[in-house]
Amino acid sequence: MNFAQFTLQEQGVVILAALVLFASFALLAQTRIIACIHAFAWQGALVAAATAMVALVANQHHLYVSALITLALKAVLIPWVLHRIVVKLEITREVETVVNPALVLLAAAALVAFSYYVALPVEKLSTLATRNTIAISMAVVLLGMLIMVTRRQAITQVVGFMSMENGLFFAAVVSTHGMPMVVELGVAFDLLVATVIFGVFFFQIRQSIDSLDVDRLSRLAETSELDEPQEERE
Amino acid sequence: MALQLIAYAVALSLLSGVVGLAASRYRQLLRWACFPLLGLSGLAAATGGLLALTGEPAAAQLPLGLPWLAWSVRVDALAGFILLLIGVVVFAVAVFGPGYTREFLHGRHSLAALGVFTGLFVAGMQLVVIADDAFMFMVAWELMSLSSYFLVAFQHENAANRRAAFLYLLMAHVGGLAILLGYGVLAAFGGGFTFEAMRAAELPQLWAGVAFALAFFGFGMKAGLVPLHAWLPEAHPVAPSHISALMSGVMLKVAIYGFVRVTFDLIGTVQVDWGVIVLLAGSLSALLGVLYAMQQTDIKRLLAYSSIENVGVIFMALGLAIIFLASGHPLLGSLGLIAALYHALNHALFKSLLFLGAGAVIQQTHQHSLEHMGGLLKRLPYTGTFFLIGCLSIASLPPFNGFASEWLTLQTALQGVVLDSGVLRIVIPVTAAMLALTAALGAMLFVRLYGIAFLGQPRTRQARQAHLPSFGMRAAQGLLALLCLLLGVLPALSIDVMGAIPQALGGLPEPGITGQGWLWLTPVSAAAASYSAPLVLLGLGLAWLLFYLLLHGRNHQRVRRIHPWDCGFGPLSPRMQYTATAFAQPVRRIFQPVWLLEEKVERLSDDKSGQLTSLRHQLLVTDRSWKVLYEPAGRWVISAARRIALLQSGNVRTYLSYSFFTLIFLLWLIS
Amino acid sequence: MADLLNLQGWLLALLQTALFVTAAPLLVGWLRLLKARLQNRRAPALTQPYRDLTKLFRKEAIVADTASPLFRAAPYVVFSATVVTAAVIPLLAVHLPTAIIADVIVLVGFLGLARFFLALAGMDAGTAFGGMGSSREMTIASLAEPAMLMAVFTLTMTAQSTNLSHAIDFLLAQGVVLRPSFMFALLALLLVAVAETGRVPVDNPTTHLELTMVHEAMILEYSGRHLALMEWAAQLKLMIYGVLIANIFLPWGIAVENTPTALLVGLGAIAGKLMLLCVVLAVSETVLAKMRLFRVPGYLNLAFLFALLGMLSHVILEVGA
Amino acid sequence: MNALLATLLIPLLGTLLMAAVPRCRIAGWINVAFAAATTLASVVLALEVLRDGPLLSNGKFFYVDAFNVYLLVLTAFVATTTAIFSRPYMDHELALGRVNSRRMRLYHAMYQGFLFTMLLALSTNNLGILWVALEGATLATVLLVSLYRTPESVEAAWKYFILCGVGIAQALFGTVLLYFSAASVLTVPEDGLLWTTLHGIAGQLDPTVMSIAFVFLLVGYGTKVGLVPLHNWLPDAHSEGPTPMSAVLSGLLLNVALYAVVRTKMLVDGALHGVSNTPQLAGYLMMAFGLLSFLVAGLFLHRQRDIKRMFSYSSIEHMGLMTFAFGLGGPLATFAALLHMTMHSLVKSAIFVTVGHATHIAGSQAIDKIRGLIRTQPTVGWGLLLGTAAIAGFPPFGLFVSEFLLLIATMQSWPWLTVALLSGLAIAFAGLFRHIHPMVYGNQPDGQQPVKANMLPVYLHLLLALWFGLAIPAVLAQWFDQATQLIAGQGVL
Repeated sequence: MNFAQFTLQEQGVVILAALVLFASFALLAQTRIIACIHAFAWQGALVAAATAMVALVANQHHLYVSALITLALKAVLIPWVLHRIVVKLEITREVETVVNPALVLLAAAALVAFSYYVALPVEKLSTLATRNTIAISMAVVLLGMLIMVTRRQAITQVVGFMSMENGLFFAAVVSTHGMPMVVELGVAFDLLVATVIFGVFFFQIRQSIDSLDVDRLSRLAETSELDEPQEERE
Repeated sequence: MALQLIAYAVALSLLSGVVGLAASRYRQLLRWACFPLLGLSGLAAATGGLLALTGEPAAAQLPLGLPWLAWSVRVDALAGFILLLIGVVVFAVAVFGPGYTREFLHGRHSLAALGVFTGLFVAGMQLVVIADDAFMFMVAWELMSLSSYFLVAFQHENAANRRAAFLYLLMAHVGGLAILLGYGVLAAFGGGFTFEAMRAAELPQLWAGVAFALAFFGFGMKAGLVPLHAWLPEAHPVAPSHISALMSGVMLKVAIYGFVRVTFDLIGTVQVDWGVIVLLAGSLSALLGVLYAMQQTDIKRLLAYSSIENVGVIFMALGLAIIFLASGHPLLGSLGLIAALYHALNHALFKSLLFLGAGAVIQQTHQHSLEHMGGLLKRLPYTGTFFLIGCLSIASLPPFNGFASEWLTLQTALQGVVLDSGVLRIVIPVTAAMLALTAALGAMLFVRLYGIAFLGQPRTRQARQAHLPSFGMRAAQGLLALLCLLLGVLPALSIDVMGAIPQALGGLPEPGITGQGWLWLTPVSAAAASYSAPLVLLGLGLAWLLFYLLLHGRNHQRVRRIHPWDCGFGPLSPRMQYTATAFAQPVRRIFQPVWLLEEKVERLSDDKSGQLTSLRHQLLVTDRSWKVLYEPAGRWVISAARRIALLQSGNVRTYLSYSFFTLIFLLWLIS
Repeated sequence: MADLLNLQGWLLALLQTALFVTAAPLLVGWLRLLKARLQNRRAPALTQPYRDLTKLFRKEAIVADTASPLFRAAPYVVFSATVVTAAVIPLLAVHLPTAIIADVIVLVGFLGLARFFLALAGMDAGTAFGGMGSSREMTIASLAEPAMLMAVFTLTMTAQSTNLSHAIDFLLAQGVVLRPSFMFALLALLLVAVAETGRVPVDNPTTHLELTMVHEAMILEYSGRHLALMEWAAQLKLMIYGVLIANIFLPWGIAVENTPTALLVGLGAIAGKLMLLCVVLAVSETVLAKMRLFRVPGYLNLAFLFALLGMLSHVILEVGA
Repeated sequence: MNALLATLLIPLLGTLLMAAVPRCRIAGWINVAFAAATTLASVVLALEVLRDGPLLSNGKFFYVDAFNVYLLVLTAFVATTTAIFSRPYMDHELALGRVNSRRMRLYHAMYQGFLFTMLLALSTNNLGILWVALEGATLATVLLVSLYRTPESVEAAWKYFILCGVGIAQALFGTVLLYFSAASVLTVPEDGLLWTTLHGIAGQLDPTVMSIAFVFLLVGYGTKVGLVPLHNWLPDAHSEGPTPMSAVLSGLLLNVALYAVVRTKMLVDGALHGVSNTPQLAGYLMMAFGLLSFLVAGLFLHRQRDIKRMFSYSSIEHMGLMTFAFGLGGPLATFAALLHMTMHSLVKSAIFVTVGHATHIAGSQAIDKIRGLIRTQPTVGWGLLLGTAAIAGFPPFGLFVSEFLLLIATMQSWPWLTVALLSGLAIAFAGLFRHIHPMVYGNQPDGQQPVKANMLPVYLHLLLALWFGLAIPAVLAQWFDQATQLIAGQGVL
């Protein structure tokens, strides 16, 4: 099927998919926390828009609800909470040192290619117009993980995690027109609770190590040299 | 009938264990309930075993085990024989126990642990022997290992004991797993866990070899074959002595039972190469066992090493049996088998006798080292006499039982001429010479043990103050000593009873060892070799009597007692006696590469005059197998653990990257 | 085992044993005589060993107060074990009932029993020398025993019997056959016999020098009849080895039938063989000096090597051919 | 059906009640009561299933068959016995001042909440809900891990949360793919997450999508199972949380995660059967992960200084063994794995209970500090020693039976892997006992006093393990066999 043969709405979904992916890149490239949170909010909004668009295309009414939940949760509530926390913990200006930005972006591009390679056989299967978005969503998930691996701030890690969630949700919506409602609600509930718990943790971590740098959470390791085998001789 | 008695035996030993639970509260219970029950169990096992040895095989099933496989039990002649052995030693130990454990009554030791695990240990050994499927066998086997481990750890306030217990359990576990895998091979080809199915299995040569190798490894580890023996000299000495007697005397035999059962019965068709391997491993164990024993000063450690030697001898005979069977001489194969099993029985008797004697000595002197004993024969005349009989038996001197079985083994070896392979015809006599060397060194070893510990002058105050042990303890030793003598003097009678065993193992022929009546042992034919222990004893007695009467008939029976000759230097002190270390010095020098020796001489001299005031000699004898086998393995594990620990770096991002890369890798893998 | 009820045979066996036991000191006397002659000394009378024994039997026995009852029992055990050993060796006649009650391995076992008690007795008094002697004796014996058994195995594999009478029968029936294996076995057995009977160069029966004693160190505390028994047992042992070597390697002359003539011939034959052997021993003792203790293992290894060569040549050269 | 609802609702109610009531003195008792009631309900449910066969609720939302019914009972039972232990233990902690009453409230509410999510995960028929429940289990326990608010506990909780969160997100992606492939086959795509439906059409599912989905699910749920190299959260979370939590995490959560993996494996096996060139793909992956976990965890045991950490590595080791067994497939191995799951839950939770008492006796979790337990308090010392012997696979305890069967099964199909298993078992065994020995044996240090210990749960569990080791009850054997038929396609009986 040729791209030009898609309906306009379908083309819109594809465009939105590209934008979601771009938002992931943006997240990856941001060095400042606040900017990161903003990029994340944008991504949430894009996912919500894509959901609404799919609802329109497929005429699936329950997807509107999903879109609404997503918008509320991912684009508004969670970024707002994170923002509040950042302000409260006074780390607005904290600059993250990403190991090597250029290298990370290159790796990210490679990941997108890899996702495509992996998802290639999957795409043949779907009859939906939006089938090749599976690769995109897989890429978003993997990029989310990449963010978590490369960022040292607890908050950016959470943002990475939420971005993964975005990818998942996007996959569910565009490839299968959404999961059964009860599952969607369950997932949303879990996400909400997770956000609250994340918030609790930021304060606990801050309290215990006086920073949100996860690299400093390394008391529990096995690498320290033991005072070698405590020989049992009397 | 036999099966019923054996069931009673198992039940009684379990009951003894259960009663033992209460012994932490009512401490006397251990002496007056646990041991009597154990003794009854021993009697029942011995009687049942004897009945099974002479009767028909009997089988039954228990409502335990896997859902699709109830525990099946079966007693045939072989099982009966081992049960007889277990029963006799357990009975002796039960008679010995009450007196021996008196010293624990007021200590902090948990008597409940002693009672419970002794009962379980005995029950485990009995169950191993009657098991007729792999699953039950393994359960009983590991029960035996585990409960004896707890007994080894009984006096756990000593760090060395804990170490020994750890090593023991570890090696028992590894050996147990190897045996299990051996059964796994058999079960895979036999289509079931029952021994019945395994017997029927047709194994390809390779897999038969694998099964044999696993069984040899596993049972050899339990039996203490060099170099898998490291646990034995550590674990046996640290258990209470009556337990050491059970471990050395009986548990090792159970391992040999397992080996015989798997090799001769379940695998069935043996191969010559296996026999050669077993023969060589046995020779190595025998020789190294006695050489290591020679350098020990701890009496129980010495005895433990000597168990390695004797297990080696048993395996030599088994190896010969395998060689003969595999090369088409079933009669000689049976002969080797009988020799091995007879030696197993004899070793069970004299080794437990010696361990009980050592227990009595240690109880009276509170010393473990030979260097701190001396002159005990005068103070413990009964123990001393019985111990001497044990020493004579284990040194394989006629007319005691150790000689009878070793003689049979040598006779088996001498039949190597019938083999077609010239190499084997050379190898077998050479191993026979090794056996002779072992026996001669064994005699030296026990001269050293007995001479240093029981003869001469007491070397310490404790040795001087030793008293008679309790009646039960003496009676137990007396019983075993009597049996040693009986089996030595009337070997034909006992071997006649054992004749049914080869028949039970896949229908091997009965060797005509006793074909000339009860007076004679004629392993092959009357012309080839004969030995009449009763007549020999008669001759010995007559000669003694004759000369005793001749010399004492006159009026000078009396002897004059004076101090021994002191070379004019004043009174001899006990410290001038030859020490155990010195006694073994020539052997140490001759066989130097065998041990890792660390000899230190510390000279202390007077500051002013520079004159030598005292000399300290320290000798550290280490088993070479440690350096070659065990320490590298331990080091490897430690260093691997250190390297692996790098995985757990503590950094959450690293952890995330593991997850990330695992995912990527797997996705790449499948697409 | 029909021979067992043969009264004549038993009488003969008893007689032979008695002869064996009583002749042992004579052999030693002969040896001493030869040695003295070879060393240009005046020789003691041939019967001197008997006189010594009688003297000792008459003397009071003194026992160290540190010794245990084993000390007093040991001489009897040692002596009776040696006597029983002597009883099973064919001296004059092959077909005796005693010969089948014990084969050559049992014989070695009996010598071992005697040695065991000898060594224990050495340690019983609690002196320094006794332990030293026991330690050395047991060391030497433990090295000699495998060599001896290996040599014996070579013979028994040829004769296919470990019973001495059967083996000798077999050899007699074969007539004169030159076997390389027998040559090596003979050499091995000679070396072992020297070591086991405590002769030069392994031990010196006449020495009482502290550092060199082996056998003498063990019986240092004995006196009177106990010492006599010990000495007699040692003499008996020398004779046992002599007879073993003589009758196995040169069995000719021994009585196959128990007739008086045959027995007389047998007596003459064994006396001649033993006298000859003694000459060899005396010459070697005169020529050689005693070795250091730690050269003994090398010496015994040589014996073992001979025995092994005997075995190898038996398997390779004789069976295959 | 009512029993099932009761089984689920009682703990849910418990959660709400405990969360609502502040400062409750008898919260510990209520906790026990709710857990016990749940056990009762689950037993009734089990009897129903025994009588009527697999139970599929209206709307196909719940499905209880032989595979999960015994896990339900086991979960409720272990939760009850752990609750019995937890009451005095947490009172002691309260007395020590390590927790306050607000945190006690959180603890008890989350205990019940955790129980609820576990039971939900086990009983649901919907793979989506399974995911939700498993995520819920993480959420319920993560705050308990940081209950003590020490830097270590916060760190452990954070790692637990992040790693399990990421893992579970991967699992969700797998679930989405599963749904995707089902939706393309089904006429009513809404049913595409129901296990019963999926299992029916497994043969028609697209093999490629299914294998990709399985990779995501395996990595995702495998994180929760504690498979190396995804295991890193596990020792941290186990060692820093309150001990009753470690007991249920080790004894139950890992099981449920493995249960999820096996359920999906059954689907993937169905999809790949006959069409793919590697029909055993799922099995191979599980075997590789299992074996790796088993070996690595065994080595880790040697370097432990914290007793709870040590036993959590032992849990990884055992989960590895089970994963390996499930991966091996075949009736014998599957039976062994099912039995091993049960036995490991019982024994490991018993060990953690004992460890809880031991740490109270010594006042520390450091292995160096725990000494001479048998002398100080024989019941605790022997409990620990026997528990360790049981977990190391000594008969007559039940773990021996499963290890026996597994080794035999491996010998039959992959003989050379037994070498790895054998050395792994030996290494793990040595690692455990080298640390256990000085702790239980020897003389007690000065001033070490016995504590008030409730060893009932321990001995109950060990007795059960003993019973199963000697003879598996017929009912259970029947279930195991049915489950084996379900998973491996062929029973052993």
